[in-house]
Amino acid sequence: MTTFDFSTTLGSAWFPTPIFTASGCASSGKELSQFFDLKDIGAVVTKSVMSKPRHGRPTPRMAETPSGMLNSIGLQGPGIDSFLANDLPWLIEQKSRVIVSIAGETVEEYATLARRIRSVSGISAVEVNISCPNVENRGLVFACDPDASRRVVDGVRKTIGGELPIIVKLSPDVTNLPEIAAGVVDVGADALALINTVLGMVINLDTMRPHLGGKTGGLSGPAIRPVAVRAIYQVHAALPKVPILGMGGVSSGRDALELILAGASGVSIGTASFGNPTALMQVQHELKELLVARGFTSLSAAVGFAHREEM
Amino acid sequence: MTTFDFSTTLGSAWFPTPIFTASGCASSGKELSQFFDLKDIGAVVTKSVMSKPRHGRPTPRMAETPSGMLNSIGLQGPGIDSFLANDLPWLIEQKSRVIVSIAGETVEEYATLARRIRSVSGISAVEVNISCPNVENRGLVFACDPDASRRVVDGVRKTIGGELPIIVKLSPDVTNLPEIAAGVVDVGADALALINTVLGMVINLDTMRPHLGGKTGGLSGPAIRPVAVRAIYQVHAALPKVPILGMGGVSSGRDALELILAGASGVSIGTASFGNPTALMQVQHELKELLVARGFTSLSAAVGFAHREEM
Amino acid sequence: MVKLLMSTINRSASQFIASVVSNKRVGQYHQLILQVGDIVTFCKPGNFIAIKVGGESSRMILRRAFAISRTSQSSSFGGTIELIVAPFGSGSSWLCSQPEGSELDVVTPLGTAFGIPTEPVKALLVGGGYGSAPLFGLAEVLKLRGCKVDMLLGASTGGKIYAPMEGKRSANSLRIYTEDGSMGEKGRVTDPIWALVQDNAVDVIYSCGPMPMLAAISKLVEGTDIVHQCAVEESMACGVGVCMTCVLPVANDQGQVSMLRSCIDGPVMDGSLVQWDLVGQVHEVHQ
Amino acid sequence: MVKLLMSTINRSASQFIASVVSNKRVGQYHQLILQVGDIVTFCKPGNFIAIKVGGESSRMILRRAFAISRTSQSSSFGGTIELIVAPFGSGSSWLCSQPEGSELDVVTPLGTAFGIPTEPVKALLVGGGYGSAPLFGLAEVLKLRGCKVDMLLGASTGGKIYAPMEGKRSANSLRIYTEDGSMGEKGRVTDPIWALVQDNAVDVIYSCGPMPMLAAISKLVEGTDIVHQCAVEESMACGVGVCMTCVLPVANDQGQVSMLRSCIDGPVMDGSLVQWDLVGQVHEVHQ
Ligand SMILES: Cc1cc2nc3c(=O)[nH]c(=O)nc-3n(C[C@H](O)[C@H](O)[C@H](O)COP(=O)(O)OP(=O)(O)OC[C@H]3O[C@@H](n4cnc5c(N)ncnc54)[C@H](O)[C@@H]3O)c2cc1C
Ligand SMILES: Cc1cc2nc3c(=O)[nH]c(=O)nc-3n(C[C@H](O)[C@H](O)[C@H](O)COP(=O)(O)OP(=O)(O)OC[C@H]3O[C@@H](n4cnc5c(N)ncnc54)[C@H](O)[C@@H]3O)c2cc1C
Ligand SMILES: Cc1cc2nc3c(=O)[nH]c(=O)nc-3n(C[C@H](O)[C@H](O)[C@H](O)COP(=O)(O)O)c2cc1C
Ligand SMILES: Cc1cc2nc3c(=O)[nH]c(=O)nc-3n(C[C@H](O)[C@H](O)[C@H](O)COP(=O)(O)O)c2cc1C
Ligand code: FES
Ligand code: FES
Repeated sequence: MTTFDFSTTLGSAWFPTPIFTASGCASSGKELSQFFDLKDIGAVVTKSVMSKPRHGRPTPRMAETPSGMLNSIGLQGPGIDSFLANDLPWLIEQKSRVIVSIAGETVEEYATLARRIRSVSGISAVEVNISCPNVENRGLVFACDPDASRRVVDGVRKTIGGELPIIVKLSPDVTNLPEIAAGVVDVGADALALINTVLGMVINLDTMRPHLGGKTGGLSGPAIRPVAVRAIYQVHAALPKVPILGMGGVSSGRDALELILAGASGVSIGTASFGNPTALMQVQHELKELLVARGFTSLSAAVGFAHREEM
Repeated sequence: MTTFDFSTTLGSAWFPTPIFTASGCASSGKELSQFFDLKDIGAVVTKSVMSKPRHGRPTPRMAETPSGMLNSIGLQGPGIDSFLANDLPWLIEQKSRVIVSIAGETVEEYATLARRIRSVSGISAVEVNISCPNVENRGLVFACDPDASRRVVDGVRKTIGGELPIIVKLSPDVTNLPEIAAGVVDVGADALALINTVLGMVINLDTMRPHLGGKTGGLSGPAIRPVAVRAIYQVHAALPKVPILGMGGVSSGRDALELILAGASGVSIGTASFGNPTALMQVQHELKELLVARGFTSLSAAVGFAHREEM
Repeated sequence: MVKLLMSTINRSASQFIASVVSNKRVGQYHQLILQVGDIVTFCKPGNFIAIKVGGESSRMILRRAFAISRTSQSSSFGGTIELIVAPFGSGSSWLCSQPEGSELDVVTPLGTAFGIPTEPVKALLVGGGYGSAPLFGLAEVLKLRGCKVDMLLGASTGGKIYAPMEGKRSANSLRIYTEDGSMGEKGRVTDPIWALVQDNAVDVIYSCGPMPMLAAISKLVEGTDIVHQCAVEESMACGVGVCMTCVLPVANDQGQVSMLRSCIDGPVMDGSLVQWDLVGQVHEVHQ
Repeated sequence: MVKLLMSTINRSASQFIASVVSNKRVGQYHQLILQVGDIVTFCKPGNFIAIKVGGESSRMILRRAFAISRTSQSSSFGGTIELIVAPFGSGSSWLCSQPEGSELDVVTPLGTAFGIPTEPVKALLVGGGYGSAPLFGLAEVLKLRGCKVDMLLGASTGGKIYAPMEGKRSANSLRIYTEDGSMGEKGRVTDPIWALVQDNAVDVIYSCGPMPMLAAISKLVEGTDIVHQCAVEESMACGVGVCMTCVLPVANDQGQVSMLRSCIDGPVMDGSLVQWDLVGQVHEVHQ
């Protein structure tokens, strides 16, 4: 009997399994720990933290859509101080591996956040969520602007030094995703997270206005999985050496396998946890079975397998 | 009892109802006429026709996805000569209103097609499908390139003269949709069609390669409805005077109403006809009931109603 | 009395398969009895259950939340809980169409429970529509503690009043209000509250129903000593505290407002702390 | 003989609700009988039915196609058709789980039918897996026309051979092949064909099954006078000719290849005209 190597790496960070939570879909981790042991998954990706506490967007903050949902949370959170004082130590105590997601409204805020976490131990990597409005440029989302994306990542890289792997999370709402990806890799991203939610809207037929308090929201769930697979495939084809943390509509092992074959080295589970609090355990278990059944001896052998040459 | 005015206009073209077929989802019209009378709907939008006959993409050409599907037909069709000789006369004989969709691989091909149809009678409008690869620019899709989009529409406008309304169909796969929209309106588009399919991919878990013959495909169906509503809302907000033919995941009257409140003056039904050949009749009937129930006396009063000021 | 700010998921919550023991139409609602085994001992009045809807290949990806109406231990089915479901949209309609014997994927008990007074007090229970569901289980508990239990139920029309025979026995009095006058008195369930407050007839109000009803009650008791425990109903994506969609602006003792999750810091909340005026408001201010 | 290039939807097609009269497991398949009323008179061997799957709030938006296996007129149910369904993915599994009395949204009859010879000929019917389903209905019709009907059925294993008792009576001979040898002879259903062709034992071959089987038969009869009518199975989004997903490269009499829709120009096609080597090939050439 051969043993199967399920481990994965994102830059210099090693994880025993490729299944992660998705930022903003596991709160600080405590709530899911009621259903399974956090150290049994690859890592907890924390919800994006900003430098100050934030109330977020007005309610309603969600709308269910066919095989998906829209959310407009608006990065509600306690801010970096409280995060470092309360949430992070708790996760470390659980022996969970932690990827800290950071978000900012200015290039400077990202760098400030990087400075706050660079010397904290127990962090495996930092995920830079650049799908935020840039207050210095008419609220244009950083991730939609190749130049602003580079500047954010450059700032984080320079502040954080060479130690902590930087995973940059990109938005699919762009004309040329490989171009943005190449730009941030150029200035020091070690890995890419693909994809953030797709911009959408639902009109409430009673009020006859946009349903969400924030008007538009981010579409997630199985509905967007084909978009995620395409994005991962495109970026892996353009940058085959850059590891990808894939996500978007994964709710079973077969879904995770699709993303891995397309080029993802790890898979985050977001919305699926809302409908099924044990989704991470289930996906992890099913994925392993599917890989073994296909004769793979390691996860890494399957990464990007859909790109192999015709024989 | 008041009468309800269900009619709509796109540029100078008038239609008795706002429900249309979607290009490529009703073939030449004949097949659906088995299930209902084509003159009872707003108009038939024909599948995009090119100057020469085309085989299209290799099979498999479709994959079902959660609440959606991917297609990669590759504009299979008989070419403009056969279209004008066979398909169009048949539709006119049925007393159907007809919107002819054209597609090309070069700016010149679009103009050539426009020249072929400009003097043909029985056409209500032309829909310019610019979601095609531009062979003169590394296969970059026209609709993803503001400059190429403008040049295509400019060429069509100049060739066709001022008579026939031009509806330009845009792709949602861009960073800045209102910018592209404004560009084509600037050079003579009378209306906009939103949205074409969203680029996606499915990996076949047996072959462990992209499932579609054409690798990537276009995502359509209910899964993309929130993206369509957002696109229509954004463009209507930016260009409130430009009529929009909305589409994307509409399969019931309530879905159509969402698009109309967001800013669509007409609604095309694509993928829904595959699952339900009488979808157009059903949507048309339900939409009317919903509008009447909400106290509207005309369709046009509901167009963009979700944008009204707070009272 | 009621411990707010639990800020962590109900410790007793678990995910399991529950089978439908019975499904009966009651007025415009469906009464569903689910077999939940020993979990029943953890289900307290005010807690809710989150149910996966639509079957195997459903396009509905989120669970639906329902208040636990009553619990019981029966000889034939072991622990069971009762739900009162209004067939509204596609999820609840699917649930109401599930025949006896169907299996449901559920997570329960979730959320906070109504705080039970340690002394016998005068309790007023106010329910709107299916909001009356959890009040009957609560009434039983209060009755056992020696409380005086008065109940007010309201709805737009008689078919939407849920007031089972057995349940009525747990209350000292029950008054029904309908907006169309088709059952009980014509009017709103909040109409008689002011007089009761004036008469010192109430120590604690327990309420469950539409948000405007809860807000109205909070307003009525403002400035009095009356404790108002209300079960709120915000739209929830996860029900277990991970998504932040279900938040409400709630003040703490120092008057500082935060956006609390109604799935884990609620659904039962202290009505005097909920900032009703700020619900759904844009307040992009930092704390 | 078989009229190809119909290029328009089956004139008899209509959309209606059919109820499930019975649903029985037969080996690894389910035999479903649907009540279709007078439509039954238009259903010919080779035609198919397109069924909406997954219920009200299904995430499956496309219909599933199934060959009509047999038709009958019963006194109690009126016109009924039989389908043989393999529970494969989520759509077919859902269908196989529908109990008696369920209502299905169907469109039928669709597609071309097997061409029936005007004279009594020697017919060989070849079925792979559930591909045998339409062959029994076809055998009855051929028998009535005085044809000699030989049947070859094959599958990977015995549980995937569908060969009902009554059906066997319509054939003069029946041979079964399984790859694992668990039923009939061990081998492929195409193995004996060459010998039959050499012996002049066949005028027409009717085939239904996996595409490689159909291609292999076409190759075997190449250059002979044998007519090969095969029912192809391409993945179909609409089933009524509007989407262009189900195309196959088919030559016309002049040898010009076009991409024909297997839902309206098929599923029954002339095997000698299908360009098997080009199926699934990139051939971005213009006509
Ligand atoms: C704590 C709590 C307790 C509840 N208790 C009951 C109960 O005892 N009986 C009962 O019939 N219903 C109850 N509900 C409402 C129930 O969860 C469903 O939202 C409702 O049945 C409508 O769902 P649907 O799928 O039929 O409607 P849809 O319109 O298809 O729902 C679409 C989405 O909107 C949400 N939504 C729609 N209406 C409401 C609403 N009124 N409140 C919150 N979310 C909504 C749904 O949860 C779903 O995510 C409760 C909700 C909450 C949060
Ligand atoms: C003309 C025709 C006749 C058919 N007759 C039968 C029959 O008699 N009995 C039977 O069991 N099945 C038959 N099929 C196959 C059937 O339509 C379904 O495709 C099959 O049951 C798998 O669907 P699913 O939902 O279970 O699988 P899924 O994997 O969930 O299907 C996903 C999608 O892929 C398509 N697909 C998957 N497998 C096939 C396949 N083998 N052929 C075509 N499309 C496929 C489905 O239609 C669907 O759109 C026929 C197909 C066609 C085109
Ligand atoms: C409620 C909700 C909150 C989210 N919050 C964040 C966030 O704070 N930071 C971030 O980078 N992504 C956030 N996301 C995006 C997810 O991490 C993920 O990229 C996306 O939802 C697609 O994956 P899924 O389909 O598995 O949910 C959020 C998504 C949801 C649904
Ligand atoms: C099979 C298929 C073929 C299509 N062909 C065309 C086409 O030829 N030209 C075009 O402009 N759009 C084409 N489209 C896009 C549709 O017209 C429509 O914009 C899109 O599918 C979204 O609408 P829906 O969700 O209602 O299908 C096609 C879509 C599908 C599914
Ligand atoms: S519903 Fe998800 S946090 Fe409350
Ligand atoms: S399945 Fe749509 S054209 Fe054949």
